[in-house]
Amino acid sequence: MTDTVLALDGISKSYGAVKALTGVTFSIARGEIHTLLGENGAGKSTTLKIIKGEVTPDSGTLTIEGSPVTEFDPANADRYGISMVHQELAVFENMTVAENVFIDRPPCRGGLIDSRAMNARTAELLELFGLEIDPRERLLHLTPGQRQIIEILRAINAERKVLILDEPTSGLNARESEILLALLQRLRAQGQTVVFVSHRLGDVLQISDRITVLRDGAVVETLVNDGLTEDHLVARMVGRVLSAMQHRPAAEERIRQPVVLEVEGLSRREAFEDVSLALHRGEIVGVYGLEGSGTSELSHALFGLIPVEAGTISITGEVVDDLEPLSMIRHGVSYLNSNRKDAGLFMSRPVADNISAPVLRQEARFGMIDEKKLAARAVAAVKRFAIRVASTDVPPQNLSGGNQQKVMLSACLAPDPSILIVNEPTRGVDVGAKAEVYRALTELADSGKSLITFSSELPELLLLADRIMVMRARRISGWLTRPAMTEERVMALAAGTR
Amino acid sequence: DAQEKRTYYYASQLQGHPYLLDSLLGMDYAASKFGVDIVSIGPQGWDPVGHAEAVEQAIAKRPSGIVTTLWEPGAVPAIKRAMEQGIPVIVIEAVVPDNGAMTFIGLDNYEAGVDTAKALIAVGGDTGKLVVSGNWGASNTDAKFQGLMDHLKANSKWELLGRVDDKATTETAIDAAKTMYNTYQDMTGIVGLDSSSGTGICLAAEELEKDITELAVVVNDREAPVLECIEAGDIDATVVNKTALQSFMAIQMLEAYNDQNIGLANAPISSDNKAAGVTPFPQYMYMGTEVIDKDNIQYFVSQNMPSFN
Amino acid sequence: MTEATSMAVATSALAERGRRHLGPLPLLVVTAALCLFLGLTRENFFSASNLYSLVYGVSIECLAVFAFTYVMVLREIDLSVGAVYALAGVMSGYLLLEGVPMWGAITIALAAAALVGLINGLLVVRLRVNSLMLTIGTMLLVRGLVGVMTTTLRGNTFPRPFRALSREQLFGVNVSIVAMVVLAIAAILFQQRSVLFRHMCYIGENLRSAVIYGVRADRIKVMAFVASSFMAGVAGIYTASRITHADANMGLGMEFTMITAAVLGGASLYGGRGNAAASMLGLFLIAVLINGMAMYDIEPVFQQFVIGALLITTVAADTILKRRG
Amino acid sequence: MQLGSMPLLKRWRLEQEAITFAVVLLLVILLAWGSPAFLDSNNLDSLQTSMAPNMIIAIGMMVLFIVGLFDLSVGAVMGLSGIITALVLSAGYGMGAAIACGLGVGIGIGLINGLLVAVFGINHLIATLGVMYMTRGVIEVLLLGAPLAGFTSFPLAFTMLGNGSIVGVYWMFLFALALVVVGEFVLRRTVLGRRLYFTGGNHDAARLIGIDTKRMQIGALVFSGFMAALAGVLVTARIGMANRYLGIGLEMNIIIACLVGGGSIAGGKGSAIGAMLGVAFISLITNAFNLFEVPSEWQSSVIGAVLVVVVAIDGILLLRKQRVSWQTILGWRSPRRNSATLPAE
Ligand SMILES: Nc1ncnc2c1ncn2[C@@H]1O[C@H](COP(=O)(O)OP(=O)(O)OP(=O)(O)O)[C@@H](O)[C@H]1O
Ligand SMILES: Nc1ncnc2c1ncn2[C@@H]1O[C@H](COP(=O)(O)OP(=O)(O)OP(=O)(O)O)[C@@H](O)[C@H]1O
Ligand SMILES: [Mg+2]
Ligand SMILES: [Mg+2]
Repeated sequence: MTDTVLALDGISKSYGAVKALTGVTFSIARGEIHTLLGENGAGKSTTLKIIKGEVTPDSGTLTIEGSPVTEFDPANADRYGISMVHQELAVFENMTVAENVFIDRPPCRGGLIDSRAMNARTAELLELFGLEIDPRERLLHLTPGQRQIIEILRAINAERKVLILDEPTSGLNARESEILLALLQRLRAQGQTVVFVSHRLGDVLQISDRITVLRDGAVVETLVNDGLTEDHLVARMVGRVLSAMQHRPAAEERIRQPVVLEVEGLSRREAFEDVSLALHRGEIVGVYGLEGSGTSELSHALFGLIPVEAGTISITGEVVDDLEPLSMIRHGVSYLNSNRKDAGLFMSRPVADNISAPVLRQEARFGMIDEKKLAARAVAAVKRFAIRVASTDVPPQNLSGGNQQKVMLSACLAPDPSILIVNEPTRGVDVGAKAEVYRALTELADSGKSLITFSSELPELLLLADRIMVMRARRISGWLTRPAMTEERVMALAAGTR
Repeated sequence: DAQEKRTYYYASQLQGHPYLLDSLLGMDYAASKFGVDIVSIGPQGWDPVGHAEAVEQAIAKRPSGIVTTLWEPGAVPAIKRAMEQGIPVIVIEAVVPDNGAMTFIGLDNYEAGVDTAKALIAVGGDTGKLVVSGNWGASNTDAKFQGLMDHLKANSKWELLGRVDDKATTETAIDAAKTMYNTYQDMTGIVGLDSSSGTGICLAAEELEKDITELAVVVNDREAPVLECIEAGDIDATVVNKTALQSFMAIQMLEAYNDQNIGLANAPISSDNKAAGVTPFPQYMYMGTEVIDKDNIQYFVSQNMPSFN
Repeated sequence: MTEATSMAVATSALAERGRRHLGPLPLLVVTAALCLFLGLTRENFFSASNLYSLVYGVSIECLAVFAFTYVMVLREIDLSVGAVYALAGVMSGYLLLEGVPMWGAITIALAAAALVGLINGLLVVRLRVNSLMLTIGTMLLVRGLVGVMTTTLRGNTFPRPFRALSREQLFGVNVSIVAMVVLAIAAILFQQRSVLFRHMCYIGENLRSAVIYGVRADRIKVMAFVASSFMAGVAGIYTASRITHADANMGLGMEFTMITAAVLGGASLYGGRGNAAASMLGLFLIAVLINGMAMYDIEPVFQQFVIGALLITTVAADTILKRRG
Repeated sequence: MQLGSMPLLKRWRLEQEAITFAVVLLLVILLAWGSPAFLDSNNLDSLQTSMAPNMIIAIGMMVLFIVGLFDLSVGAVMGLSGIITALVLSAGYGMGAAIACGLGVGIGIGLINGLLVAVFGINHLIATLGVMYMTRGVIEVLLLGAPLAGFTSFPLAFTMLGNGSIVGVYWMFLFALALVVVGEFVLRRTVLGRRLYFTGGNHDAARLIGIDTKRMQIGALVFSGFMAALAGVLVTARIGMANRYLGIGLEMNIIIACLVGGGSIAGGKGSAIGAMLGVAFISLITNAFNLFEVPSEWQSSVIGAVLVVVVAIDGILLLRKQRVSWQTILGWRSPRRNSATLPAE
């Protein structure tokens, strides 16, 4: 494949003090799936944004179809035939699914939008992912996972020369990502050029033709994908070999530990029914369910974010009478939201303020804030999770997606909770940091904290959880305990096969 | 139907404006005297659209007559419409040309300005340095100012130092007056042209603990604080419109027009006024002004005013 | 990330703060420049009496803008301030003329004002209604009540003892000025250090996040609305005592003055930002401008043109400076 | 492929408008039943002529709401354009020239607003408020020393613009209705309309997908300026003379109308039909005051109360749709608007 679609040559970009990219050089061949790989903040998104024309590089040249790009603005996408799925959701809540899919060039008859055709086409696209959504439904009624898919469909539907996907699978569950990967391979077969970013090395190895590894804003090298292993990739990404994570020692004795959180017959119409579970001291319970199984509602309900219609939650024996976030926090519960764009961060406030948000009251004396303490706290967190940030006064909106996630996790851990409700803890986090996060979570458990982890990444759950609760059709479809915990059995329970 | 009670509509905006309360008083008086019903409709505050709607929709009630005001011409089409349908309309208080109404009964603002000038000369002599407070851009203030200055130029050596804008709101008026005192240290006379000016001028002096009894202070209208300040001697005189009279006369004229026993409609201007398209009303009826000062103040304070309903 | 970089983190933090805390500086510069200009060109501008009149005139509205600003920080807005201001003022006068003893009348009036705020707040948090639309409603509603009272009062003057209130002095200056200074200082401290203000910013920036981190969003919002109405009420009563009679036009269009001042002071319609002290400065700037134009005897009808122009230029300057920083 | 059934109102995105429509209908029934004068031709004409200009302005304002802006200068623009038209006419120029000048004023001021907001990034409230003051200033300066109302000799053709009617329906009103229809059509069926919604719905996202959001904002502000000017010309034609007080305080009524009509200052929401219904609501309330002879001092209370109730009902309905229990809505326990799956407000 020597037919080059676009080439970057010595592209550099810095934001104030931060050098996002330094002399990035690589090229993308027609009809290949080319993956950008790198740690959080390595410069993947920035590179993609430059290709699409959203970001203007400080130096270097970008050549598309042999002609160098002179001015950079979002309209380039149209001009040069590029479509992109952004790492952060870019959807329109008040518009229908169809309208979100057909943002540019809706089907027209006589200069007028032909909504019938539009809805029909959208329905077809939705079927690709087996989504039973009415194209005329407004997006605000959809779940984050569903929104992510809509955005992917938008990009695919544009049928542009180059298709860019920045961590498209981060919001998807296993089944959905499988579908997406298959779809991409099918598109490649039709000659579509794809630029792909993901932290899921398995996926990367499965579909990529070539892989360009970035580290600290520079290209390490571009690899051709045959006989590569995850270790190869990790070694190049991180510059060192990571020791593989180990399961925590077997969990029998933990079951004998006292129960800290007990849920009985929790129900909410159209969300989940009759959910009961007992969380032991020092235990990690994983919860898994496909889109629509009610898991996200359950996580919200457990933290008192949405009212329930039946059932009780009791913590260390006493029933929590008012299910509100505040009272849950008072009971030592802390919550990590699944979608950082929606809630969990203050995008334009300093990282320091974000990390200290939950502990402001504790850290204060007579209601007065002690900035130094907070700064110290922030710096510690930045070190702990290797957050790539110029200073603790940079707002998250200037951080890479993965680093935003790390900031959010730090905030969630700040109050030193005894019970954690964790949603998608490593969404968009790179392998290195992932290990960090896993270590942090297991350490918490070892030190006697208890965790309920909601994740759509099965391997993650299998690694972390002592027990896994599987949901299907808004009900508990079964419990699995190590060693009986395997990918197959979880999926079986989740999808209801057998 | 001459027997049954006639109903008149007072359709206007600024129904709640204290300045027009006397006008309403005059109407109550007329109602009691002539045994007619008078219905007030229209917005409480400034609302030209609402004003026009009030007049137009009063027509739909088929009244024996309509009284309205014209601070701005928005209601002119409505007036013409009513007249076309044989409903007599009288404009009071403020007017615009070519309004199509039977007549205007009210104040000639220019003349009121002239009267104000006369009052100023009466209390302050024919020479001095003058500052004027008003609601600039409002037609009545501008007209009064014209009359004031024309007369002063012609008959005195008063010179104008400057003008301050009080927006016809008391809070603003006080601060505007304070600015005036602080800026024009050497003035010897003050004139206030809208209903809030006097209050502002007097209260500002009070706040600055400035003794203005020496200055010649002549204002317009009869807000309660102004009357107090005249009693206290801070304000020398105020020139007031006979608002109660204008509304009373509006009703009286309408009655005279509608009541065959009085027969104003058929005053022998022509053999048949209607057919000839003759308006049996004087074109304008000006109330002229009265001057309130220490000597007659007690007859104007609202506590001593009668009420009729 | 290495030790070195984490050191860098700590140090460059300070620099970053400095850049963000440009704050009300542009406004301060503009105001100072205007004052200087007037002082140099008009001999009476810097006269004690004129400056005092300016400050005193502003001080009353400052009471109201104080809490109003914090409502904006919460990403809400309270357009009913002007009406509540009038309500409290006219109502206290009304009750006095009904024979209610003075402090009783004032208490009732303030309670009424606070009640409006409570209603605003509760409806906003309980029914999640848009505060702009809601407070337009309450504004009209309250205006109506004011109208009813002014109509029955027929513009009569209030009893002397009530009118004496606004003449009360403390440390040789009017009480409202003392109150303004106290509030300004309080505001600065409050914004600098207090947990509550930080929480307000969180709410304004992202309500959902705030709640996840245990901020009592609803309670704080209700409090803010009550405070806004209450302070407006205080200012209203003070003004009523000052203007000595029931004036239907009281506080008309005040809500726009408030928003303008707050935005001049760096508040955002989209919440998360705001500085009550700077809002007060904004009010002062407008007052100085009007004062100056009177001193220059500028054609009165042309003055609002100038105000509009200044409004835009000040905010423009601010916007552009911020973009640089 | 076959789409499942979906409630009409939801499919057409007119849920909120439907509430307003219900209220308007209620008012009409109340009036027709309560006052014989309601169906009197004078009253119907009055309703038409007072609604028409406000509808025209409201359409412009609603488009601004859709892109996430609003314009406080509409009243002033209306006034100035009317005066300019009158001045040009009385200066002896033709009707076409006069109207062109009047509309030009609106476009010009709209453009200024647009540049201030989109290019200089000045907060739209401040920008349009400032422009309102400035425009009012210009009006006063233009008419300095001029009589309250002059220029009363307009050509008949011009005055007919505001007074002409066929079978009891004013041209002005028909024109406004036509604009509503066209507006609704453009908003729903054209790419331009879509882009307006995108711009207001999620500004950053719209920029990312290559919509020129600056152009959209400027365009919308110019449009609202133009519509305000159009209304100004028509009203001047109707009154038959220049009016320096034209449109004072109108912006508030228009904004109320748009909010009642389902617009949202948050952007991305609203419809021309909603604008029409909102205006109808305001006019009918006023009509009720006049026909039922409600004492003026109570009027604004009534409007306020109605507004509050409508807002409250709207909020409650939304909460119920999200299955928030009654005791949560009314009781002391606060609803959790932060819930991530509940549709964002
Ligand atoms: N708008 C911005 N302002 C300042 N710095 C920025 C901005 N956007 C990105 N950066 C910095 O540029 C660097 C590269 O960011 P980028 O988003 O490309 O990383 P990434 O490879 O996409 O990471 P992730 O895997 O977490 O998405 C990061 O250090 C980030 O902090
Ligand atoms: N905003 C909403 N309004 C009404 N019903 C909703 C809403 N969001 C979700 N639901 C219903 O709740 C059920 C479960 O929601 P959801 O799809 O989020 O579960 P989930 O499996 O946790 O999704 P994900 O895998 O994306 O986290 C869905 O079937 C959906 O019908
Ligand atoms: Mg990225
Ligand atoms: Mg979900």
